[in-house]
Amino acid sequence: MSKERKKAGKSDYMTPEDFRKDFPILGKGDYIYFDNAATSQRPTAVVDAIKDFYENSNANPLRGLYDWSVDATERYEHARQVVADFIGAASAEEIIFTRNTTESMNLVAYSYGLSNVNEGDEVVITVMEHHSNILPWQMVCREKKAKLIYLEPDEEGVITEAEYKSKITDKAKIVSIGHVSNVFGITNPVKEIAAYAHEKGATVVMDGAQAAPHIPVNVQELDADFYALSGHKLMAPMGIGVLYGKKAILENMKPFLTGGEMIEYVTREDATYAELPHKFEAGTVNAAGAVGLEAAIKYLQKVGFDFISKQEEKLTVRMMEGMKKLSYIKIYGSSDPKKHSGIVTFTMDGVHPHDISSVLNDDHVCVRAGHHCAQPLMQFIGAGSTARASVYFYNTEEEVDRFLEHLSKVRAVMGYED
Amino acid sequence: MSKERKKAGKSDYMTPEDFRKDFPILGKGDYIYFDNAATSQRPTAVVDAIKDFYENSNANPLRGLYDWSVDATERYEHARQVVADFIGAASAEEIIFTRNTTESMNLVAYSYGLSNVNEGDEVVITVMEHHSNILPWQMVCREKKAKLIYLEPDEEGVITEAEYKSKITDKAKIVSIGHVSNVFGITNPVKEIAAYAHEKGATVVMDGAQAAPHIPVNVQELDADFYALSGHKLMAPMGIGVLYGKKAILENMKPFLTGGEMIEYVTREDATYAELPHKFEAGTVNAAGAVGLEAAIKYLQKVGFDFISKQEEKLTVRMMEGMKKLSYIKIYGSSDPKKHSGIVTFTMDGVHPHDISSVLNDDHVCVRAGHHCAQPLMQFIGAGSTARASVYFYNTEEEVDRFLEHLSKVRAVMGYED
Amino acid sequence: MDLKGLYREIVNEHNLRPVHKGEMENPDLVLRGVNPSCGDDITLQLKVVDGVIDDAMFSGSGCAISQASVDMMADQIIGRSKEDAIKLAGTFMGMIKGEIKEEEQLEELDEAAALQDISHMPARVKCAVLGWKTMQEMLEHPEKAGSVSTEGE
Amino acid sequence: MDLKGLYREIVNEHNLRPVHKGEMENPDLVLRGVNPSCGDDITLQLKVVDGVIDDAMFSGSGCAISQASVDMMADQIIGRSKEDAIKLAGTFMGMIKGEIKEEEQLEELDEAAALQDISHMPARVKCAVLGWKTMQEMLEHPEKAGSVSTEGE
Ligand SMILES: Cc1ncc(COP(=O)(O)O)c(C=O)c1O
Ligand SMILES: Cc1ncc(COP(=O)(O)O)c(C=O)c1O
Repeated sequence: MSKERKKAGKSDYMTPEDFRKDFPILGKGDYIYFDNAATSQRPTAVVDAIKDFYENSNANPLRGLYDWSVDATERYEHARQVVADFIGAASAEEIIFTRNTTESMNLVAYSYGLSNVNEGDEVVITVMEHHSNILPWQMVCREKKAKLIYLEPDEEGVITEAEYKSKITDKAKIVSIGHVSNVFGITNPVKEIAAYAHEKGATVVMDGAQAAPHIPVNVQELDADFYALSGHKLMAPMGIGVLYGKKAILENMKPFLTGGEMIEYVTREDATYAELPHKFEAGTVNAAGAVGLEAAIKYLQKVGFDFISKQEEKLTVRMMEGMKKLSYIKIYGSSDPKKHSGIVTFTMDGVHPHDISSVLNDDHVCVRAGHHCAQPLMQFIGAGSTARASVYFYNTEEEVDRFLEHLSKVRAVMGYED
Repeated sequence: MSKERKKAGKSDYMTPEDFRKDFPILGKGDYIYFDNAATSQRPTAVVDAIKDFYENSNANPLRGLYDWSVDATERYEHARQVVADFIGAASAEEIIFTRNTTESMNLVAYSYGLSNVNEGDEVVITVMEHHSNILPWQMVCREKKAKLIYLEPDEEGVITEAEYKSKITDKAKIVSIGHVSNVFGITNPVKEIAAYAHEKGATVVMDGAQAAPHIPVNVQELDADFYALSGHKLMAPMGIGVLYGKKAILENMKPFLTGGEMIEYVTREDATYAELPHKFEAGTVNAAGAVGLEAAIKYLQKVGFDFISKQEEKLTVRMMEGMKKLSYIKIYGSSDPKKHSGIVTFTMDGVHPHDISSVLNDDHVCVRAGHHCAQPLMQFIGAGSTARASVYFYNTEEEVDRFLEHLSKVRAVMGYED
Repeated sequence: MDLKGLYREIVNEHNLRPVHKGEMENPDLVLRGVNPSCGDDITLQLKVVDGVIDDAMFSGSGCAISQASVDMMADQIIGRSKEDAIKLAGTFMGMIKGEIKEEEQLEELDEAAALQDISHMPARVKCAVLGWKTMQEMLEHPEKAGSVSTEGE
Repeated sequence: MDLKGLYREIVNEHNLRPVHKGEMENPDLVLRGVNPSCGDDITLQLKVVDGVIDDAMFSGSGCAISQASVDMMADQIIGRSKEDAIKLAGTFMGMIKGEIKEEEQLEELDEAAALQDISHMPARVKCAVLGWKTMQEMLEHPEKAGSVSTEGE
């Protein structure tokens, strides 16, 4: 390796083509997949890991004393350790496997929220949150007669210090913030908000669904009390998610779902619960899903966050520059493409987002249209619905160019003569 | 096909060998897998279905307007219809995808139980239930100051008519019964109990985790108000389960988990919910898991319940006859092998079940030992722990013979001179 | 399916230059119809004289398909009896669900039959049927169809 | 690992003919130790004179490995100082976890070192360490170790 090359860093010499071959679906037809914020694609390594689990160590983990079950248990718990290391948890006990971010949030809301929020207290979120980080808190506030407070971003999509310092008060019991917005793509100042919220005595929950696939996460550095993420957004199988919680907090929480695998003793009247993390994992676990998640994390680490962010940036800059040339397009969030985590949400004068998406689909371009599970944000920005193109490291500049080409023709298809 | 052959029925000419080749794990080494009641093995068709989903139509279902997402949605909803047909539901809307039976039961307990059980009411279960069908009701009864009533089986493992008629009274709001016991293997008279419970005005929940893999289920004939099952016990992937509920009941229930995909409108203060079944499926769904479940059901139907029960019966008769020759072994439940659904739970004088399982594992025989997530039943039968061998249609008589051979040597290994 | 052709040939005309869009004075029946997942949100207004639809108008916003479909529908139902209009809604929805395919039946729908291809686009079915469903609902359950001022909120 | 060999050579003897099983009269320390998942349930009783373990006995039931392990443990700790016994528990648990492998250190454990192979059987680790954990717990937290009659319930 030459000196320059070493200095430049590995990621300067990698290209999406190095990875696209690992994703069979990307090689099929001429589809441009720009809905990565909804779910990512899965590399062969992930599907192979699932297959390998079922073909070599399939048994019900955690209880069996025979080889296959011991093996299944070890693979399951190994995956837990890999997740713990991936997000910088102090120990694997702090990692609870769930189905997705939504379930993780509900676990916190039901098990921690309902027990710790009282009448007159406040729960603070932002107007940018995904429904998964809104509805559970509406439930808690309704049940407990507490107040749900919304932080609002400025025109660039930023939650300013003035904003959060004026709204997080001593009454706040829980502050729950998205780490990266799935509409603006902006990274919220969760570390700063956590520090301030902790000063005020609140517990801090972070929704990492959109962050974990794109930026390195260290829950201890962020000082998150809880952190949630979904496997399917970072190339893992569907059906596996994560809730991180600080040990001291998890230990004092009631279980949420109850049943097999999460108990010590059960009598006709009562039960005592297993230790962490099992206390929160009721029923037969999704071991194959966890093993798939481990494979996805390892793949992601092989690609490296360095390359991921460089490639996303390159594509986003190109995309936003191209879109700015189309005067009838409005882009939401920051004017700086580097602050978009590969997510570009936009509207087009006179064309409903659903029509944009349908017309683009005719050209095999996959973008999302709708409220992106963030209706309060749609109401805030005054758009009933928006279109969203979101890229990942395996997307290419050539795809962006083709997307722009097709996009520039949508208004003509819709009958406008620009 | 000869006349006799036709008359005899297809299943008389099938053998486990016709199917074992579809299960790669069964061909690896000389392991005898007799822990099928904990989880089944998966045929290649199931893993292939998952792979095919990820390689050809992977996208976030239910919201996207582009081809892949539409495709993913159709496959997901098609799986729902297959499940509906499999258990005889009136419509696919009555099928909710969950992670497993445990989550299904918790959904019923939290969403229906907490809203419909009141102080002084009774919830009736049996002492044979799996923890998943005990703990959620303990929670409901604790929260609502209701009483949890346990039906008890006779020495043959039977819940008699006298028993259930004396304990299900007008006070019963919910009667929740396992269709097939995971310890005794016995099929409970759920249809008769449901009829009686309905007369008394109770809502009837059935835990079908052990039934669905072994016997044809028709929820309408059984008149179940709710019916729960786990995919992983009938050859589907881990991480996918089912809750059936009668439409009229589901429509009147509050959602359980909240977040994306299950709403109509969300404002800062409140939300309205999507129609059935989506109201109960919060967050990104496990579409690949559902597609895997469909493949498993189709495989199961290809094998046929006829063959499944014939083969299970053949193996269970052979196993119990062999075990009866070992005077130090005690078998629990019915003395009739045909009533065991392939499940034989036993103890051995002077040898702890964990030692039985470990010693058998040395000979590559996989059986379970412990409380089988049914501690109240263990307390009832006066055994702290038992061993359990459970077969499925892909197991062979030769495996049973080898199992018996190894079993007969356990006491010698443990230092007894019989 | 060539969606672009559909837009160009049929949808755009009705979407960009709808004939029946606007507010009707003193409508007899008014009902709001909404597709939560898309944000399509229309208010349909009918004037009914002696059981015959004398005029139909709509206001609101939505995607091109929903707007064009309701405009085409208005064309088709004006002058029909209530019963006829309800029957026509059944035909339209049957067509969109892919259940009705016979030319003869579809002819009844006249220009609206052009949306037949939507049956291959499950994600857009809701858009295409919104107007028809709202019309059917208000004719079958006139008690739900109040005045603009209360329902149009 | 040849588990059968382990049973035959070491475990069975202590399981079937334990030397230290029974009820002690007037023990100084008593603590119950339980493995919920297996049902191993022992009550360990110690007599401590001048900081030295004078006698050790256990009652209760469980699998052969848990029973044999606690019996062997009693052999090893009688005559040792409390500090020494605690240290030995650390060595035993280190061995079972696969962290301590040096012959020299393991020699300290004498016969109990025979359980080293359990480190390859994660499902049985809990059984092997139950007695040792209970002993360590009661010596480090004597306040938890009441009399048989109250703790043995
Ligand atoms: C009768 C019965 N009910 C419920 C369950 C729980 O199933 P799961 O662990 O898949 O939730 C099981 C299996 O463990 C079972 O056998
Ligand atoms: C920011 C954010 N939070 C939460 C979610 C919910 O994730 P899931 O649907 O996997 O539960 C998503 C994705 O849809 C998201 O983008």
